[in-house]
Amino acid sequence: MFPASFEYHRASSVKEALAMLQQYGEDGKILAGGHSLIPMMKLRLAQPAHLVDIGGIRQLASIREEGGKVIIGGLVTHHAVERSDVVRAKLGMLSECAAVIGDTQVRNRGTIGGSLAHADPAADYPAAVLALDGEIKIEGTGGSRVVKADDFFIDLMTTAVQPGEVLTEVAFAPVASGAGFTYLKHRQPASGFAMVGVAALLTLDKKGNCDRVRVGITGLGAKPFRAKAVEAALLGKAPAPAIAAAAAHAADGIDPLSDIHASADFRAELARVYTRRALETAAARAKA
Amino acid sequence: MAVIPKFVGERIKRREDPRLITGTGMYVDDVRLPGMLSAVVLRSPHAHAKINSIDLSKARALKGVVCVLSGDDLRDKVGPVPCVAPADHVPYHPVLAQGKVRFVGEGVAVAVASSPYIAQDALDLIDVDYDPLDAVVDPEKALEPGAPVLHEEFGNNSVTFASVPNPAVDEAMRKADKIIKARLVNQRLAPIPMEPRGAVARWDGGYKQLTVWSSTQIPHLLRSQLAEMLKVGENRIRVIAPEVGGGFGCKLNVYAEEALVAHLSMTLGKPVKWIERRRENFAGTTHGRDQITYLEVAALKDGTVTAVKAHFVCDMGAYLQLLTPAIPGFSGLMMTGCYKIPALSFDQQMVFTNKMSTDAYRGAGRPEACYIAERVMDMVAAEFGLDPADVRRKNFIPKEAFPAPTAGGLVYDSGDYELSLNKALEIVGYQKVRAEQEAARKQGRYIGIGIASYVEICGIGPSALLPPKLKGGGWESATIRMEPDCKVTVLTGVSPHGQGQETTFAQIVADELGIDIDDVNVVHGDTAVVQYGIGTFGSRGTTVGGPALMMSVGKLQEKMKKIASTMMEVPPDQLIFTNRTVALASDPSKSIPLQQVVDAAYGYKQPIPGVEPGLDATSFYEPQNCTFPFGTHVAVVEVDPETGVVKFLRYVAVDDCGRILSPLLVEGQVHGGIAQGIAQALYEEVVYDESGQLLTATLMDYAVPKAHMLPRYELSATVTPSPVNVLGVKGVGEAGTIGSTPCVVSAVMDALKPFGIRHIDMPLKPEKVWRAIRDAQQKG
Amino acid sequence: MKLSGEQVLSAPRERVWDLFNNPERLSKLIPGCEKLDVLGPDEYGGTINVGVASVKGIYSGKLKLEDKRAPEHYKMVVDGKGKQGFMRGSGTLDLEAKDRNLTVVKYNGDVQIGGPLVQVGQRVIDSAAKMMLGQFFAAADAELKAEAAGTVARQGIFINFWRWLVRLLSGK
Amino acid sequence: MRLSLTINGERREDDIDPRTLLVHYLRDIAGLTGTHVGCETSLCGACTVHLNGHAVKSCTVLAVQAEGAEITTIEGLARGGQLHPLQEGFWEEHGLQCGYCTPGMIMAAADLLARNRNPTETQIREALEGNLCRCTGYQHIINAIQSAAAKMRTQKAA
Repeated sequence: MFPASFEYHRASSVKEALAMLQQYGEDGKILAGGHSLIPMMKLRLAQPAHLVDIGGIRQLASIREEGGKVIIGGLVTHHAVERSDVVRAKLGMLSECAAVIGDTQVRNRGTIGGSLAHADPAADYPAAVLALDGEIKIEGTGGSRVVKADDFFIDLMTTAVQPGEVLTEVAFAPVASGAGFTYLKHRQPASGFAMVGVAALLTLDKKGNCDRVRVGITGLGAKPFRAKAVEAALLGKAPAPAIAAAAAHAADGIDPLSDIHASADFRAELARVYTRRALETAAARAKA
Repeated sequence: MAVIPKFVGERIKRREDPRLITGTGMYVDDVRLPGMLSAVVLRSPHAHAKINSIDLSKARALKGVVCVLSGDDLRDKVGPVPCVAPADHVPYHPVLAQGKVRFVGEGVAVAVASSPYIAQDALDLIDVDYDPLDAVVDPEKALEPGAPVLHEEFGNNSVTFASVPNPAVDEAMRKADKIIKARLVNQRLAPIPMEPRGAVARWDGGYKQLTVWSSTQIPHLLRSQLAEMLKVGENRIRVIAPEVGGGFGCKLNVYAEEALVAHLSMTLGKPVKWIERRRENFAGTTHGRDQITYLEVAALKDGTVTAVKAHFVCDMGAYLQLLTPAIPGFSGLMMTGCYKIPALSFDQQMVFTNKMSTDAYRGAGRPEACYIAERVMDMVAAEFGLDPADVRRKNFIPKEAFPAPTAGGLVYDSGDYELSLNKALEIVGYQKVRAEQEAARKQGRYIGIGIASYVEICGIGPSALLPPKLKGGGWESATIRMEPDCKVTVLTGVSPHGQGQETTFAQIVADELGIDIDDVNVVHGDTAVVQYGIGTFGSRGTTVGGPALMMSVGKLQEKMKKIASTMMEVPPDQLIFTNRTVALASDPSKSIPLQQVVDAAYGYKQPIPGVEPGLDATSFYEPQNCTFPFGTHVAVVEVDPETGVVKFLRYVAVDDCGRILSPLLVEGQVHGGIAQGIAQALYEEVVYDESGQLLTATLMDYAVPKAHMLPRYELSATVTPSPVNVLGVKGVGEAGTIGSTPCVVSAVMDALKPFGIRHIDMPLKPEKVWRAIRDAQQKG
Repeated sequence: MKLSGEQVLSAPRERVWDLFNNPERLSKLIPGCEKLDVLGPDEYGGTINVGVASVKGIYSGKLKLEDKRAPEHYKMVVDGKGKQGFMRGSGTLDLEAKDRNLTVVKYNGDVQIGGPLVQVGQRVIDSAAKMMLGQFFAAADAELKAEAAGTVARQGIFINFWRWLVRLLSGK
Repeated sequence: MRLSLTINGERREDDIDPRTLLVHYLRDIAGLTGTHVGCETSLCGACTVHLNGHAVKSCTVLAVQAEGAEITTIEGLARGGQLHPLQEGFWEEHGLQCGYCTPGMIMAAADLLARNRNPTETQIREALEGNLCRCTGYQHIINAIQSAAAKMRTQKAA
């Protein structure tokens, strides 16, 4: 409940933040909304010597449209994503997902950049960002690079963001009109984190067959992933008969997490059931 | 002049609320004293280990640190944490571990500093060299030969073995149509009041006066125990229970930290505060339940239960807290529930394990008993293909039988169990819901209807029921004081922490004295102000504290009538109190203002023969029996067979807590109780791993239910006054918890009936339900 | 916590055995290992700085090798502690020659983790352990390959190793 | 380090240790003890305050992060001696027992009513995901919020 001492630095720009991170090296940590880091600091499981607060960098806190894409700054809160008209209109699943992260207070404070960079295996956003083919912009002293969501999550709480780098924004192509989507989660009863969360998005061709399927799953394994076997099994087929068989592949090749709330078996089963249900909802919402 | 209304029985807004809704109530962490220091306790990460050495030097050297102590520094300075309940083996329980730790979270050292941040920094600098030992967490394994022994001096892990034999049970078993056997588990729960524990101590050396603010349910009992632990006279200790943020039994105790801060303040000469953090609360505040019951039930084909025999294994944890070994007794005694089961026998094996101690938790022994009784009724119904409601009716103690002696040796005061069952079934529309259930099953939906009829034991109680070593019995005290300005002060020995007696008692006094509720101030929780009292637990606040207050009110009325009688020249027994006057009962227009009577008592200008000056009265009320509230809860749930998730469709509760003084407050008590009972049925469980690590150490892993996890409760009541006390009240603090747990389990099992599933141990988490269905399908 | 599995390393069994018995080389492969001192025959004392994401801590402890049968088997007994918790346990390591240049390492262990770390991190501790094991074997494989190629193992391995792993896993 | 902010309409400046959590700053330095601490893991919501108009858990915000911010605590909710409709609702509907979760519960409810004037029971239950109450079983809290919402709608309309 009482964090250990640290030195606090307020960065007013990404450039300044990067310079600070370079200066403090391994001892420096970025503080955005703080909803991943501060809890660990309170328990003294994290004891960074230097905190670089990027919370005041205004340009990271906006949602804009540019080059046909919706770009969400790393400091945009879950609440702002949930309520954004642009996101609702063009990335409905993301706002649906943002609305069920944590609780009201967490959504008012937690940020998309913080959530993705922390990559908690049970976080909600990663499933949606994977299903929406998000592109994550990372800046370092050597310049910036863009990493596709598929390549972003590397292992347990390990992402493509390197020490000394800052996740600055996430860009998405708008969801095709007529696409059906949903984010469905089974809440861990105590923490509210996803025991399993499934983001499903599909579009139908003129014949009513699936011509694009994206399924992102969180909570099941050490890292969020795209259920490519499910996608492949559904592609080109009419949803109604194919979904059940496709969803059976939801946990293929994954070593599921296991804890006091759900064994690996049960998590895998939940993933299959929720994938089927999410795809059924998505299919029902999709327009041919 | 406006007529003052009656208050008892009305939906009164609580008098404690204005301060609580504006953030101005004072909880223990809100106590601020000049020069106050913060204490933080270092706790064992091991479930069982020998302490080789503790190096405090670096911690002591840190700037801002005032004092760092370990258990060895306190030998012979602070007495052991007390257990007053009888047991064969009562281990020495030091306030900080000495030589060995026996559970994760046991206090090992304490650091005192100018702020809790610095005290925590100091803890990080303490180096403890442990030699880990094998731990035992399963109480049944703890009894096996070769199990690690917690307290070597006893040679094994048995705390005590108690047996209540009855030859009639064997006879009934021989004659039974069927003997149903079962193993039932009441899992370990954590009480989790939203305010963790905490204590502040201030030693005034000049006055030789120790003041301890503690988040406790029992300020006077705590004072008595602190006096013994610290070797300070009780007349030198003042315990204040300020605003207490929930207790649920876990603050009906005396903890190491309360004595520790007192000792620190006495040695340092400054006020010292310790506030429990939630992880400490999970690891180091008493847990509840944790009983395994092996049952044998003798039943006849028509559903009659003729005998129950039980063997209990009760997990006490590593040490014995204040009442630890006394709790399971209630489970045995109340095991026959609302039923006229003629023969009962049981034995209880209580066991040490490398876990936190168990002790009272909302219901304390009775939820376990009710769970057993209600599972028995459902199992009998399932066994003979009978309707579970009919099986209950068949076995109920009939209303003519009260006062009803039970197989457990108690005498139930009053009741009408069938009335409450019928009312609950009527509200839920039992036949209609059964039809819906049938229709739903045809569509592959699994709806279940659960019934639980409970009776519990409240208003504890006659002093003989409480352990002999407890200083203080089962009585309660009250003082009433009519102040010179005609305002009334009530000092009650109970120590409410959410129950609302500041309101209920004001209602009673206002009505009895014919004054406004705003003229009454109810004071509690300060041993320097209030006469010795017992405290709030066992649904006794109004049930025992109320009659005590009525006794004092009566004494005060008698005195005031005597005074008024001389002033009005009418016999005292013809006077009543109404509308701030003392009036003639036969003609209330003939009256004198109450203030005149009060003036006469205080001014005493004209001495009244046989009447002393002043206006106050103190009483100590010893109840002749406990009270036995009862009721029936009915839940309708739907189980998702693919995920095992249980969803509520309806929740109906018909409770009978005797006469209802404050309907709104009674509803609140029932709601909260139901929520905690549902939590046991579906969500909560304290989990230790095999090595004794606590895996539910935060609210991230221990599922205290949130608003969306609970149903809307449909409440109703029957009123069967208790003949035990003058108010006719029975108590309601625990009733909801006791009825709801078996009710929900019953509903889920009813939903799973098509799968042939008869029982799953609590909590009925989705995975367990899913697994049971899967296993049943694979078998079938 | 039970940990078992197998990994294939690209070197003959004897070389793997040598590597697994060389504290200096081993210290560079263990994620976050800051030092590994020889305390006696087959007994080492060391310090590691490990963790996941922001949760990092320094743990010190002892490591003992028992039941050694070169070049195929040993039992490892570990006992370490840090401010965030402790770890005790043992495990066996069996090396099987798959072919001339490939060795299968089978490991089987039972580890007890306690303290604050497990109180808040129980849901991810298994995964964290598996991840670190993965890191260890990936580093061991790299070391063995480097040895075969005659190059010197990298220094400052922990940071470099992360980068390498990132590239490996992101397929670049 | 220097911190300046506005609490319940009053500007303050204090020198604080950067590691001070906002809740400890409010309670121990600003002396506003109505905001409570109930857990260590940002879960129970007893410490809920408004930061620039939005409900946040003050145990998971460093005081330094609130530089320049407007904070409202339970002590600042009643205006001119007049209880806020939510405070009245909790009182009238018996929405509290021990009172420990109440300030946070009220502040969270205020956030809800600011964005949804007429929430359904289900919406209220979901909106309270971040606030635990152990005493009431929530039903009277829900009644209290609904009653306050109705009162606030009439007040606005008037």
